[in-house]
Amino acid sequence: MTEGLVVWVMLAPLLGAVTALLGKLLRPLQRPLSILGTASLAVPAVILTLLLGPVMSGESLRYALGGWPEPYGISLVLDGISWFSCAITTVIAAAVALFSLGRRRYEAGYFFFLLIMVAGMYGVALTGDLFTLFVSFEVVAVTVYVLIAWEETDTGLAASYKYLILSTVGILFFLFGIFLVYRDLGVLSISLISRALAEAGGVRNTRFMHLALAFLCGGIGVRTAFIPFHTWLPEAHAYAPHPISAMLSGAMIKVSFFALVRVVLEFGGTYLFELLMWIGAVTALAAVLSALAQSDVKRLLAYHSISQLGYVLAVFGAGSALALTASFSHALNHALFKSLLFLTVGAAVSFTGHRNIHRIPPLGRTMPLFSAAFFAGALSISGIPPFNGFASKGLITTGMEGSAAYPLLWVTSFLTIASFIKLSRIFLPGPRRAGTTPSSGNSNQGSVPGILQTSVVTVLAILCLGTGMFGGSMAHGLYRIIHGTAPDAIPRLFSAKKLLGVLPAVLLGTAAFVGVSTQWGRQIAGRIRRMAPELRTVLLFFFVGLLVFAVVAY
Amino acid sequence: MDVRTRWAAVRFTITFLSLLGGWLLFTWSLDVGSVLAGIASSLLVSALTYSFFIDETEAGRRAHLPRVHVFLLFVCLLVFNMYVASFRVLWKIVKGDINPRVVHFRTRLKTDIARVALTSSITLTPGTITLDLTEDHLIVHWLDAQTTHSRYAGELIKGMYEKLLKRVWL
Amino acid sequence: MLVYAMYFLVISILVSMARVVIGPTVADRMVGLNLVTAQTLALLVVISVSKERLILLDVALVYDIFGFVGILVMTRYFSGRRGEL
Amino acid sequence: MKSGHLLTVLEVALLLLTALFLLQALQGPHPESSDVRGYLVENGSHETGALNLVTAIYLGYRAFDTMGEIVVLLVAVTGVIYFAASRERKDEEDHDS
Amino acid sequence: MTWILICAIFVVGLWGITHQANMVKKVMGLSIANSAIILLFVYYGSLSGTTAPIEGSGDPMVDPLPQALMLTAIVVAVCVMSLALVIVYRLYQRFGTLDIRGVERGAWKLND
Amino acid sequence: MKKTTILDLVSRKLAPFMLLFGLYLLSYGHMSPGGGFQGGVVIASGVILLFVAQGVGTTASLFPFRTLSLVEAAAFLLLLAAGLAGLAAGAGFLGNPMAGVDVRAVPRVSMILVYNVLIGLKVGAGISFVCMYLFREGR
Amino acid sequence: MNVAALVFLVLGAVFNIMGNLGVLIFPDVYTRLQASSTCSTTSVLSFFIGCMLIAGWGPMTGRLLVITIFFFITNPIAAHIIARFARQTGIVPWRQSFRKDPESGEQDG
Amino acid sequence: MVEVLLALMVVNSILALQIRDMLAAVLLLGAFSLLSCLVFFLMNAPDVALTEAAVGTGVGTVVLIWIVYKTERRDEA
Repeated sequence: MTEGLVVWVMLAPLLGAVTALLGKLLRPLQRPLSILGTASLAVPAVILTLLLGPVMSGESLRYALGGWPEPYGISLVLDGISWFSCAITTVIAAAVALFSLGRRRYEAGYFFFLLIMVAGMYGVALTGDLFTLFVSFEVVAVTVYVLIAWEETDTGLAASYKYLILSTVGILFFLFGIFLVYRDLGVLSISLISRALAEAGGVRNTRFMHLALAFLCGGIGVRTAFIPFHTWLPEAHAYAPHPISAMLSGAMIKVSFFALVRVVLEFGGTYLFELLMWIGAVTALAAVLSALAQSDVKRLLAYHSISQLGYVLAVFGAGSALALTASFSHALNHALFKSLLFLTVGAAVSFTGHRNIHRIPPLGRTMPLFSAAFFAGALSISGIPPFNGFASKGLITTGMEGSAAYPLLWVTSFLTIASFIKLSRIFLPGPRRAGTTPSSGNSNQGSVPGILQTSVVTVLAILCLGTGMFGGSMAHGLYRIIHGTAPDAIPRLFSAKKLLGVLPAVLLGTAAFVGVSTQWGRQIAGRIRRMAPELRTVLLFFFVGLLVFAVVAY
Repeated sequence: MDVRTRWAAVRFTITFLSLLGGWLLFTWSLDVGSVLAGIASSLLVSALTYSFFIDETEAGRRAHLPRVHVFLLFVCLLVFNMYVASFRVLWKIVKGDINPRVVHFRTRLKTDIARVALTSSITLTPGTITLDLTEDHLIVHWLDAQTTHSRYAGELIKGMYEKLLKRVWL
Repeated sequence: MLVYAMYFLVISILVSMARVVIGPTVADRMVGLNLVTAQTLALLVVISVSKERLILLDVALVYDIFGFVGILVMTRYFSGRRGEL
Repeated sequence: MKSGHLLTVLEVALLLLTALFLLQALQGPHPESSDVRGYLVENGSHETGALNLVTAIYLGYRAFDTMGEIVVLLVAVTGVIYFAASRERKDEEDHDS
Repeated sequence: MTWILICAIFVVGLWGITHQANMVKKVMGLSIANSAIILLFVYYGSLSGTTAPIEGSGDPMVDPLPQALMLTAIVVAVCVMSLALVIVYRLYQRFGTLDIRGVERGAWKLND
Repeated sequence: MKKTTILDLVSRKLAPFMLLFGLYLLSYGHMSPGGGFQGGVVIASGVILLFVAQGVGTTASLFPFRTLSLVEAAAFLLLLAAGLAGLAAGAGFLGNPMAGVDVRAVPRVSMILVYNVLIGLKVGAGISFVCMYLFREGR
Repeated sequence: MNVAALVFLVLGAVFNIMGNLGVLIFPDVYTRLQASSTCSTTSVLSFFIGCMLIAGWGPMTGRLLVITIFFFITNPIAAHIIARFARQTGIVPWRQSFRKDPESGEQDG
Repeated sequence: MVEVLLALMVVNSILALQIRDMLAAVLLLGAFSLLSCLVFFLMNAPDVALTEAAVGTGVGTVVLIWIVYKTERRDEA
C-alpha cells in the first residue's frame, strides 16, 4: 500500500497544474483555481511525511507503473536520496508558490508552468529509469525556458535562449550516453544497470561504459551548473523573475545534483570522485571571485549559487559516508538560505526598481522584517553560528579532512563573507521610504511586499535558524535517511575550536572586502565583470568539460 | 424544413457518403468494428466540415456529382494522353529543342471543380503548366509553343478535355 | 524485379537531389524537392509491395500529405515578396 | 578578428576530438540479443493486446514516458501561445492604463 | 560506415550550433543533431532483425524498444524547437537582429 | 488576399479526407504504424491546409481557438483520468484496467485505443491551435 | 501479369530517367517544372500500376488506389503552386530567342 | 543503400547550415527530414518514419517558415 502512495507525489502537482490551466481558460475563476492548484503541493508533503518512516529504516520503495515489472516497464523508486530531493523540492516549491501567490501580477498560466516544473522535478528525483530521467529533465527544462523569460525583458529572453541551446546540447549527449548503455547492457533501468555493471566488474572493466558515464555526467552537468558547464547560470538566475530565481537556485540545480549523485553512485563511478572534488573546489573559488566582482545584486547571488554548489560537489567527491551526509546537508541548507536570499533581494529589487548594488538605497527601516530575514540568510551563507551554514560547513570540514582541495574551500568561505558584507549594504538601516515611488517608468516598481510574502520569508528565516541550531540532530537524521542506518559518530557541532575558527574567516573576509573596495580592487572587479562569455565560448566550455570527463577514465 | 436546411442535409449526406467511401476503400475490410469506426469518424468529420466541403452558394446537383461513365472516360483519356505526351517531352529532352512561351486563353467551363480539373489535366499532360487561374482566365506555360495566338493555343492545349469535362460537370 | 526498381529509385533520388543542392533559386530547389518527394513515394510503395506488408503503405500516404503541405506553406507565405532573392 | 579565428580553430579542434570519442564508442561490438528484447518480441503483443510492438511499448510498458512527452507538448503549446500573444497583451495593457 | 556517417551528421549539427551566428541556424543545428541521435538508435535497433516490429510476418523483427524511445525523443525535440523559435522571434522584435552576437551585446549591458 | 481558385477548391475537397485519415491513423494505431501522435499531427495538417488556403479567419470560425484549447486541456485531463482508472482497477497508474478482466466483449487492447484517441485529440487540437495562432495575422 | 508489371516498371524507369535528365539540363524553373511534373508523374504512376499488378486484387489495391488518387490530385497542384510562386517572385521565363512577344509581356500576377 | 542516403543527408545538412537564404535553408532542412524519414523506413521503423515525416516535414517546417516569415529571409552573418 505504501508503494502506491509514491505515484501520487508526482500526480498531485500535475493535477494541480491542469487545474491552473483550466483557470487560465475560465477567466473569472482564475484566482481560486490557481490557489487550488497550489494547494495540491500539500499532497506530496503529506505523503513524504508518511513515508519518512520506511525510508529511515533503509527500505527503498519501488512502484512499478502500469504493473509492468522492472526491466520491461518503468519503476518509481523512493529511497533515501530521492526522498531527500523530493523533500527539498516540496519545501522550496511551497515557499515559492506562496510567495508568488502574494503578488497579483502572476496569473494562472504562471502557476501552471510552476507546478509542471515541480512535477518534473519529482520525476527527476523519483524515476528509476534512464530514459524517464531524460523525459523528466526535458519537462523541467521546457518549463524553465518559459519561466526564465516570463517577464519578457530583453535579458530574460536572451538568458532563456542561452540556457535552451546549452541544455539541449547537453541533453543530446545525455541521449548518446543512454544509447551506449542500451547497446552494451540492454537495459535502461538504473538498478539493473548497476547490477549488470557489478557483474562485469565495474565501470572501468567495460570498454564503453565510462564513456557513457562521461556523457551522462556532461548532460546532467549542464543542469547542475558546475564549472565548466556553469556559464548559463548567472544570466538565467539573475534575469528570471525573483520567485523563479529562488526556485532555480534552491531546488532545480539541487535536484539535478541528486540525479548526478544517483547516476555516479549506481554506475560505480568512484574514479570520478577525485575529479568531482577538484571541479567542486575550483568551482567554489572561481565563482566566488566572480561574485565578489559583481555589482548587480541578483547576479552576485547567482554566482554564489554556483560557488555553494561547488562546496556540495567537492564534499561529495570526498567519497566517505559522512562526506555524503555533509554534501546533502549543505545542499538542503543552501536551498533554504539561497531561496530566502533571492526572495528578499528580489523584493528589494522590485521595490526600488534598481538592480545595482550602489543604486539601491538602504532599506533597513522600510522593510524591517525582510531585512532581518535577509541577514539571517546572509549569516547562514557566511557560515556564522548558530545559522545553518555553520552547521553544514562544519560537517564539510570534517568530511574533507586532509584533502588537498580543502584550502580552496577555506579561501572561498572568507571571500563569501566579504561579498556578503558588500551586499548587506542594501538592507542596512537608512531613511524610511514611501511605499510607492513612481520615479522611472518601470511598472513593477514600488510594490510593497504583502502579508503572505512576509510570512513566507519569515518562515524560511526561522527554518534557517532552526536547522542551524539543531544541526547535530539534523545531520543524524540525514545520515539515517541516506544510508538507512544510524551513524557511528557525528562530530560535535558547536565545539569551541570550530566556533573560534569562524573568527579568522570573518576577519579575513572583512579584510578582503576592504581590499575590494580600494581603487585597485575595483579595477580588477570591473575587469572580471566584463568577462561575460559569449554563447560560442560557452559551448566550447561545454565540450572541454565533456572531454575532461571522457579522458579521466583512461 | 426550409430550403437551406434541406440543402444542408443534402450536403451533409454527400460529405458523409464520400468520406465513408474513402474509408472503406482505404481499410478494405467489412469488419463490424472497422465499419463502425468508419461511420463514427465520417460522421464526426462531416459534421465539422460539410459546410465547406460543398460550398453553400454552389447550387445544382451537376456541379458536384459527376457523371461517372463520362468521368471514367475522361480519366482514361487523360492517362493515355499523359503517356503519349510524356513520350513527346522525352523526345524533346533528348533533342533539346524547346521553345517555351507563356500563353493566355479562356475556358468555357462554368463550375469551379471542372475548371480545376481542367487546369490539373493541363498541368499533367503535354509540355504545359498552368501558371494561374483567375475566374475563367488561364495562363499557361507551354514548353513547345506552336502558336502564340490566344484562341488557337487554347484549342490546341485544351483539346478534348474541355468538351468531356463539360459533359461531366457542366 | 522490385529489388531492381528499389535500387533504381534510390539512385534516381540521388540524382534529383542534385537539383535541390545546386538550384540557383528557391523555386528550383522546390522543383527538385517535389521530384524527390514523388520518387520517394514510389520507393516507399515499391518497398511495401515487395515486402507484402499492407501496413507500411500508411507511411507513403502520410509522406505524400506532408510533402504537399510543406511545399504549400513554403510558397504561400513568400509569394508576395519580390526583390528578396 | 584575430580572436575570432582562434576561436574557430579551437572549435574545430574540440569538435573533431569529440567526434573521435563518439566514433571510438560507435565502433564497439554489437551484442546480438538481450533478454528484454526477447521478452518484448515474445510476449509484448500478447500482454498488451496491440499487434504493433512499438505501440505496445509506447503506450503499454512505457506509457509513463508517453505521458511525460504529452506534458512537454502541452507546456510547449502553452508557452508558444504565451510568447506569440504577448504583443497583444502589451497593447491591451497600454489601452487600459 | 553507417556509424561514421551518422556521427558526421551529429558533428555537423554540433558545428552548426557552435559556429553559426544566426539564431535560427543554431536551432536548425539542434534539429539536425537530434536527427542524428535518432538515426543512431533506430539503426542500432534495425541490426537485430529484418522486418518491422508489427505482428504478421514470420521473419525476425527489429528491436522495438529504441523505436518507442525515439518517438518520445522526436516529439520532445520538436517542442523544444518551436519554443526556441518563439523565443528567437521575441528577441528579434527586441533587438532587430538575428545575430547572436548583436543580441548578446545588447542584452548583457551590465547596468553599472 | 487573393484567393486562388485551385487551392481554394482543392483544400475544400482534400481537408476532410485528411482529417479522416488522421482519425484512421489514431484508431488503428495498435495494429499498424501510427498512433495518437501521428494521427493528431495529420489532423492538424488538415487544418493547416485549410487555413493556408482559406485564411485563418474562415478556419477559425470552424475551429475556434477557444474550443481548441478547451479540447486540448480536456483531453489531457481525460488522459490523466484514464491513467487513474488503471490505478483504481489495481493495475497501477497508466495500467490496463482490462488486464484482469479479460472478457471477450472488451478486448485487452481497448485501453491503448482509448489512450490513442485521447492523445490524438490533444495533439491535433494543440498543434492546429499553435499553427493557426502563429499565422493569425498572415496574408 | 508479371510481364505487364515488368513493362510498366520499365516504362516508369525510362520516364524517370528522362525526367531527372530534364530537371538537370533544362535552362529555367518553368521548363524544369515541365520535365518534373509530366515525366515524374507518369513514371510514378507507372510504378504504381506495376505495383498494383504485382500485388494483385486485395486490400493492398485499395490502399494503393487511394495513394494514387491522392498523388494525382496533389502533384499537379504542387507543380502549379511552384510555378505560381516562381512567377510571383519575378522569375522571367527563359526564351530561346529574344524576340519580343506581346502575349508573354506581363509577368506580374 | 542506406549509406548513400546518409551521405546525401550529410551534404544536405551542411548546405542547410551554410546557405544564406533562410527559405532555402528551411527547404533543405525539409529535404533532410524527408530523407531521414526514408532512411527510417529502410531501417524497418515505420512508426519512427511516420513521426519524422509528420514532425520534421510538417510541424517543423511550418514553424520554421513562420519564423523566417516574421523575421528576415537573408542571413547576414
